[in-house]
Amino acid sequence: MSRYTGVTERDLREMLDVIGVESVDDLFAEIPEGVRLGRELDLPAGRAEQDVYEHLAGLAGRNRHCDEEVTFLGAGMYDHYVPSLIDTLLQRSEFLTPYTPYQPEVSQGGLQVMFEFQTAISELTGLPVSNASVYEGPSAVAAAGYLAKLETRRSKLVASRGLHPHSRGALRTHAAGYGMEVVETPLTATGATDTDALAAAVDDDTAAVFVQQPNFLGTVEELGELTEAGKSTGAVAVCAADPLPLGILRPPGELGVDICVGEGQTLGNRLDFGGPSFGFFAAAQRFLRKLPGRIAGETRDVDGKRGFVLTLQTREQHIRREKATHNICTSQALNALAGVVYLSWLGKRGLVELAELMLRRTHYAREALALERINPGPVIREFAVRVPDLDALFERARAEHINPGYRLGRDYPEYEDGLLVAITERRGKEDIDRLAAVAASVREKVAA
Amino acid sequence: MSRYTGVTERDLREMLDVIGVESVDDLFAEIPEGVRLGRELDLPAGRAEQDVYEHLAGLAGRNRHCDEEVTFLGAGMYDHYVPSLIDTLLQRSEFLTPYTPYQPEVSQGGLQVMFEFQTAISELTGLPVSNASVYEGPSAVAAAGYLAKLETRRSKLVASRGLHPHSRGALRTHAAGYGMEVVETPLTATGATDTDALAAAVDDDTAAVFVQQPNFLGTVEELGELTEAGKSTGAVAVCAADPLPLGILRPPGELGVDICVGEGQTLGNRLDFGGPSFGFFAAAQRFLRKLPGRIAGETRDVDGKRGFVLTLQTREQHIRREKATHNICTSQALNALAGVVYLSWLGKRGLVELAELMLRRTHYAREALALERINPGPVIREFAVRVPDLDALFERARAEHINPGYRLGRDYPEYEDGLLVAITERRGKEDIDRLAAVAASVREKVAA
Amino acid sequence: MTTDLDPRAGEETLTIFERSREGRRAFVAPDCDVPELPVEELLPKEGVRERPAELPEVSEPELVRHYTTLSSKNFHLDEGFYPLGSCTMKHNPKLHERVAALPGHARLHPLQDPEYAQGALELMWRLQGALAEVAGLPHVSLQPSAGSHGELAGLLLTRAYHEAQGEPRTKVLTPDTAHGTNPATVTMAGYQVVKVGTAADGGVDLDDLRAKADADVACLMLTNPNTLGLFDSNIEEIERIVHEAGATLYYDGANLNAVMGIARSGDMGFDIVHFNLHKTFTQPHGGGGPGAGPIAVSDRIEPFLPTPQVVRRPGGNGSEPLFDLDYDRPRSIGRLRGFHGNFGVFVRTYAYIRSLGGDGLKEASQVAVLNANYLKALLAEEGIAEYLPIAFDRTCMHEFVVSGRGAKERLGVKTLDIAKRMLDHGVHPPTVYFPLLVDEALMIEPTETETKERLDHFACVVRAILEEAREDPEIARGAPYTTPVRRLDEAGAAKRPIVRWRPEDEND
Amino acid sequence: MTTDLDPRAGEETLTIFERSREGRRAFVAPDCDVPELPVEELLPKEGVRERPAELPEVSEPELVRHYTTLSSKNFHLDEGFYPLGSCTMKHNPKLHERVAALPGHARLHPLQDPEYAQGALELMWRLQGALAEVAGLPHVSLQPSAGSHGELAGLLLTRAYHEAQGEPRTKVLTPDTAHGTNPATVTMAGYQVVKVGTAADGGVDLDDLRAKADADVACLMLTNPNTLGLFDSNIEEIERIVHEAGATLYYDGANLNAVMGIARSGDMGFDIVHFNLHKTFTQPHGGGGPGAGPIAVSDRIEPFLPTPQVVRRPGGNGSEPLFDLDYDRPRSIGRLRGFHGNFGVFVRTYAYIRSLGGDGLKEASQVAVLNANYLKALLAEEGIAEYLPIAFDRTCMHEFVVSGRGAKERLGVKTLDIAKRMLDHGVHPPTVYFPLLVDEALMIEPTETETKERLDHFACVVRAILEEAREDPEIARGAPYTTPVRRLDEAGAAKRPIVRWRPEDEND
Ligand SMILES: Cc1ncc(COP(=O)(O)O)c(C=O)c1O
Ligand SMILES: Cc1ncc(COP(=O)(O)O)c(C=O)c1O
Repeated sequence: MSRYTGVTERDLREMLDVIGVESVDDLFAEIPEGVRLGRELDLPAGRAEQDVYEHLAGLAGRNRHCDEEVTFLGAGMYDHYVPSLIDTLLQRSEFLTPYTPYQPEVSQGGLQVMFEFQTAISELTGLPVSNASVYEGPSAVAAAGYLAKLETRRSKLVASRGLHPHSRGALRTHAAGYGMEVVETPLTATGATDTDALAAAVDDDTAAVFVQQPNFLGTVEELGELTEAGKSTGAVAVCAADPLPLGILRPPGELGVDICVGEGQTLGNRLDFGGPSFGFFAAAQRFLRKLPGRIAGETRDVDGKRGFVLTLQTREQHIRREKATHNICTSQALNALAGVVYLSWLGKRGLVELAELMLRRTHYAREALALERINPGPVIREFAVRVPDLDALFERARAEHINPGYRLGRDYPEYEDGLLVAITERRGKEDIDRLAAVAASVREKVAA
Repeated sequence: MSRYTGVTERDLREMLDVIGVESVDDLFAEIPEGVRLGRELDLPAGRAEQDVYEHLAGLAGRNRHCDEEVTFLGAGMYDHYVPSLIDTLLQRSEFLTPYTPYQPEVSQGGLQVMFEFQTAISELTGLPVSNASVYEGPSAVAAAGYLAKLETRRSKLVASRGLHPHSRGALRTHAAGYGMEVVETPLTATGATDTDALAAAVDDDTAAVFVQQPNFLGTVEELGELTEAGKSTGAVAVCAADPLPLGILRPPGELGVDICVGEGQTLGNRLDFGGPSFGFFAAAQRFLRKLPGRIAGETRDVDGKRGFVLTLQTREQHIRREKATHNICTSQALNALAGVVYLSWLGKRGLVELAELMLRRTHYAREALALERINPGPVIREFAVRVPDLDALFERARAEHINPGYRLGRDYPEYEDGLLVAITERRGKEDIDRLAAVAASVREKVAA
Repeated sequence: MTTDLDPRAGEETLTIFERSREGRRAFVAPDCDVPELPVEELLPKEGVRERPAELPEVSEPELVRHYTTLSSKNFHLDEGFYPLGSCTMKHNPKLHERVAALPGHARLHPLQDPEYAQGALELMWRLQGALAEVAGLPHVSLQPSAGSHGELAGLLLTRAYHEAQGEPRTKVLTPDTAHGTNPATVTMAGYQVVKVGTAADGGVDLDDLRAKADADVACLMLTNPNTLGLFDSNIEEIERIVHEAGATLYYDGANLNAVMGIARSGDMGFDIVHFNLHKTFTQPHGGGGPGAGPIAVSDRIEPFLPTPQVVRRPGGNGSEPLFDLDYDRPRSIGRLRGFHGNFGVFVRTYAYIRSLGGDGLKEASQVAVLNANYLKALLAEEGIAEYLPIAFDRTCMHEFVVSGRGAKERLGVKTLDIAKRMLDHGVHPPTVYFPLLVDEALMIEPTETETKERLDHFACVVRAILEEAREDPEIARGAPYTTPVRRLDEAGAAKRPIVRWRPEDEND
Repeated sequence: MTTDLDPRAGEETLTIFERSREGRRAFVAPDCDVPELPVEELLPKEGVRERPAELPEVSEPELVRHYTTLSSKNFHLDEGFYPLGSCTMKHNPKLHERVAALPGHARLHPLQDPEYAQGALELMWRLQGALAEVAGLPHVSLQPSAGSHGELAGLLLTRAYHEAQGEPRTKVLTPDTAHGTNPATVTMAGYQVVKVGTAADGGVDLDDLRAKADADVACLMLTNPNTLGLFDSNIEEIERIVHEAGATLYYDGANLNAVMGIARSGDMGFDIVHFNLHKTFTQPHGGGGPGAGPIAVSDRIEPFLPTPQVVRRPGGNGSEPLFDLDYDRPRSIGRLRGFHGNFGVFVRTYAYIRSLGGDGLKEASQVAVLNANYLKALLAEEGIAEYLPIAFDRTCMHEFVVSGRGAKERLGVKTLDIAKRMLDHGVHPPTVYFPLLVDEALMIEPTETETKERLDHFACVVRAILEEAREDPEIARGAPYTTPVRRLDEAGAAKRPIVRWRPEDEND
């Protein structure tokens, strides 16, 4: 099955001759007997490309994807339209196959993309500096916690239950590593972060405070008040933000937030059953030399020509090793490219138009469903409602190839009968009305 | 809806100013009132990319394609596996978007591809010269007729009924233009071209004789004998060949054929409901300066560097105008690229392996179907059988998502109950056995 | 192993055949799951190859690298300005590639039963309607494979029409500025070419037309705007003259990008028009195809249209109408090609029309004409106009022609040299030496998808080349310098044509 | 408007923000089909933006040209030799992109109910099995996002394991040749790094290891073959020492490409291994990701694996087994990230494993090692070896390290200069200045998908550079000359960092 190697019999003879060994096996002489596998790997035999394609297509065919149902499922990843030019660009070998740009003279394409990505994220978040990407949303939250630890030397992290459950989970897992405790603060009766409870949890040993905008239920948080409360003892204010609503929401940077991270899937990336996408990481100027991961900087070459390089590498693991600001090496460059191309495709006015369309449809959907509201206040992109008979709703919706949303009970015992409904530019009035009709039929069934 | 144009209000003012007119309408002043449309075009309004995608995906979803049924339908286009690297290469802007290579210094990629394509087609057909492509198979047959007219100044064309019905149709239509008569000669009782009838039809006014290998029924013709018979009075011997079987069949060039043309869809191209694909056109050395369309030639640049150019352009319409050897300008360059990449992907041994696999499976299928044979002799790729109750066969096959093949009665009244069954490397034993089972059930039904 | 500066120098240009090494492979055959009978048992002895075709033996990595590296030697539309006159090098929207690749399109067999191909047939039927509306001619055939093939169809229809009237006629009129495919088509359709002169204002010479439009003329082939980029405002008079002579009027639709939604060939009295979907409707040019040349015709020509035609049959019991292929066309000229046309091209064209809508198509033409007139004005400025004078000083449509006569006479620099020097500035030259009417012609068509900055930059490039030529004409004469190869010996290639690689070549 | 020879010189490098022109657009919003209530009615006043984000305003053609032109400035794997040590730049098969793009994969929501995602869950489950077999460790978690993330997971598992034994332990041993991510991970996991020395033969200094492997050591992180490209034949002794100290043994799988099907980390006694799917298993590197770093662990570590885990539950009434996500893992270290890992990467890896099968994976390692030893032998020839002596003169595995000490001392040309000069010869330099142990290191990993001709050509390039440097060292010191930009001021970029474009920058 050597379609990917090119050693002919003649090559083999000549190469062994030059090396000065009899056979390829001789090259493995230094591997002690005891650790040699000494048998074939127990794996299915290699197959022709067409057979592998059939097998993979068969597996793919057993998944119900977003073009086969009308989905209101969100909870962190969303069914947005990805413009065709993104795949056209990402499939170019010039973007798809290079390594991290260690030789800048032959990587100006990748480095300028990083620089433009950093600019776009800074504009969205209202914070002056951004790195070139981290893995995804939840681990970006964990990375912010680590930065706060290095910055404040304190040991407590305060996180609102408004944060995505996966963000809170990743934060706890990483914090166990870097020796910090995570304290969660509750939501109010109307599904917003409880400012007072947050203020109460913050003390002199609090390194960072975490809120999410909009929060997991879709509530538009009072970010200004929350940040003020959180920073009362000098903690780092971290906001996990959904990038598209930032088209019309006040940028976290303008509300006292120190670090704004978030999930980048909605910016021109695939759902891909949860990854790969990218995380973004923007911060106040003073954190520039503490940022995790790659950063591209503008400079000039010997002829005075404009160019870009990886900069401030002394923060990174390949230079500072055990004193690095983070252990990340390979990150999400190709997915970040999709992000900046998508933001340029939307453009200055397009982002506003898309965010406003989502805002209005979210509002329309909540009205149309006419179910009891868990977060009656302002919402964007998502909202939570109580459903008298969730199983019935799912069953009837499924019958009409509708996926009604996320069962909140999986992560929030307090919302056992809660349904999280997500809205994108792909969910038109017609789709929403069909969901509303199903909801109505369930309501009547329960009422009858 | 100006996502594809970029004239801002400021640009418009500045440009009108430089031109010296008040408005864009002024630029159309010379169009007489009587021919101005003066109303909106009656077309559906422009839509956002995502809406156009939905509409096109909706239309595509109403077609049953080759991944949704096991198809034995052939008759000129076949369900072969296209390796992934072909789309990867064809979607590169560097191949997809340039025009015909009029400026060779910046078109060496396209010109070298044409040169390599010409080499591969010459190797397949056993003829020394080939052009860079024509539209598709049937119009390539018509182009061969035109070349024979220019070459011999005679007025009759003799074509076996073994030729694809579309080739005979296109030949008749074009011949009506260039003033030639087409005489068809019959098949024998065993579905092969009747050599004697062919010899009889050929006379001193015959410009060209046309046969197909394998013929429309899949019969492997006695090409040597037919060519000899056809050339008895100096006519040009034209063979329309299926390229993949040429992997193991004797090349037409070695059997006295002067011109070998054919359909290129099976060489790495899509089915695409009939097009675009490409036609190939190879010929004996003496016809080099009479070939239709583009030809790439090897040469050197001023520094002695190897390069390629469009050559012998004096044959072509943009130079010789009314004395051109053919009126073709835009041809099938991108599809021909897929053809040469596919042939290089198969490679010297792969083409033989693929052709042998098709030969053996064709034989196996004919045996398994156990139906009365219209062409009992040697067959490759396709074979014709009589089916007692064709409608029943189609009905039962359809129920199992099998498309049993082509109803010969559509083009051959003499085979009213005939079924043409096509075999490719995608039709494995399992598929063939399922078709055989359906055929058996129909046989029993008729027998009962 | 040379050690000079050019990284590519070390690696002589190799064809894929010269990269072949016995034993390498990219293809792995699927297992043979049927009895492996010897070939001799299944084929007649003398019908079998003695030696395999000498195709290359390469691994997938080397195959991909070979063609990827080759592609990077091509100038292309997603890189820079490509103002090839009469080719309409407008942006190829990327949505079109995605919808064309949908399996429902790309994997659909042409002979699939119509009831399982309703999506494809409806798309073709709707495209026919849209093209009819744009052309102003009611009946459309999508079958012709490109513009030239559409021209041939047009003249075969003209022949069938005249023969049905009992007058076979022998001549076809074409303006001397016509594209080479027009006269080539006339000959191929068995007619005799008669050239019609061009008047001082660049339009058809009406007197010459009246003189030549006799009873033996079957058809006048015209494109309006013409290949000088000028709209022939005498079109109504031309139509009258031709129709009075009993001839048909054929419209070469290559220049349609100037007048979409503004003027329609049907309203100009044309009987037959071909479209170039790879020009006006964004099918990518692919290095020389594929394209498509559908035709729209008037009522009197309809009966002769090629077979099959896509039709909509009224649904039986009120069900959805059935789209179908109609083969029952007794007076049709018959088939032009295999199956029913370049469907993949129709998908892209239809996506373009549904993306822009009527007002979007009209806006495209308006901006194409605006951009052409703006660039013409920039090139009319001092420092350029003296060397590249405009051929006809009138408002142009989507393209305009300048003459390199000034540069040749004053600077000793031919249009060819100017074009080659442009290659060093990262722009593709305009069409050169066409139409033949204009000495040292440069035909410039910017299209609507270029920005003002690109047009300004092109004018700067032209100005810089002329300035440089004033100081040292040798530079342009030796250009290009920065391209993968420099000027090539085209004469030698024609004298001793090498049109394929040969194994024995390897050692010469 | 400069008129010098470089076609690109005329066009200063512009960011997409500087190409923006007010009013241009590529995005057309779908119609608003719900009541257009004013934003103020739906959002709190102070929560709304005052001014829109300054994103660029460009049309689709300009957007595509901007990024296509940028891409052509990148050296890439489908262009030439890319021997970056420890990065395994092997060919990325194109089949993998096709299957990854299937809607059943690319368009599948991560929270889709398991019964509607059986294809994806089965693929993950089968991949877990295959990786377990390759690693020789039974339990696999696919969740880590890259190698470093896998390392962190490994040390968090180690922490959980030791805490469960009641001994928290504080130190982690890493060889001084370890990749920078190892020590960085140790710190991030709250441990203290203790470096272990390297013996003369390039393997772990056993005495130093014995001295440092005390009861406070939680884990030894090792990669075998190591970053010098040498297989540490004392691995069984190392395993004994570490396990006797009660520590876990962590295997950095970045160098797995040398030993697939030949030697397995599980059989070497490792407890935890991470894979770099973007190295060994062909996930394209994408300019710095995405990748994936799944881990395989021994029985004693399994309980602590991240949540959720992909499991196969026995089907109910004999029906198909249900593949599912298991969240009920009481002793798990919890989540490392969102959802369940980089599924798109798993699709490509799984396609690779099913394409090659066991014997194909083994052949890949054998050829990778053959190619490395062959290239090492070529560089050991006279005219090269004096300047670039091999660091450890032993049979190497998939990579080897040479030292630029000879060139520095004899020619006054540093490894950096040699690397930059390689750029002018159309090859990508090896990894430079790593591992730190070797002075002026050049770490060369050819991989199995390169041909003998490419290795010969690379040796010629090295020889030519050294020959040239003997005559004129200045040439290498000033290299590169033919790249889009020449050497860049990295110091300046760090001193006055400019990490984003600013509107006002336009006029400075
Ligand atoms: C004016 C004109 N007419 C006809 C044609 C022929 O069209 P095609 O190349 O599609 O055959 C062209 C093509 O360049 C043209 O420019
Ligand atoms: C030896 C070694 N270990 C670990 C890593 C880190 O892997 P990743 O880049 O996937 O985080 C690398 C990456 O280059 C490496 O070479």
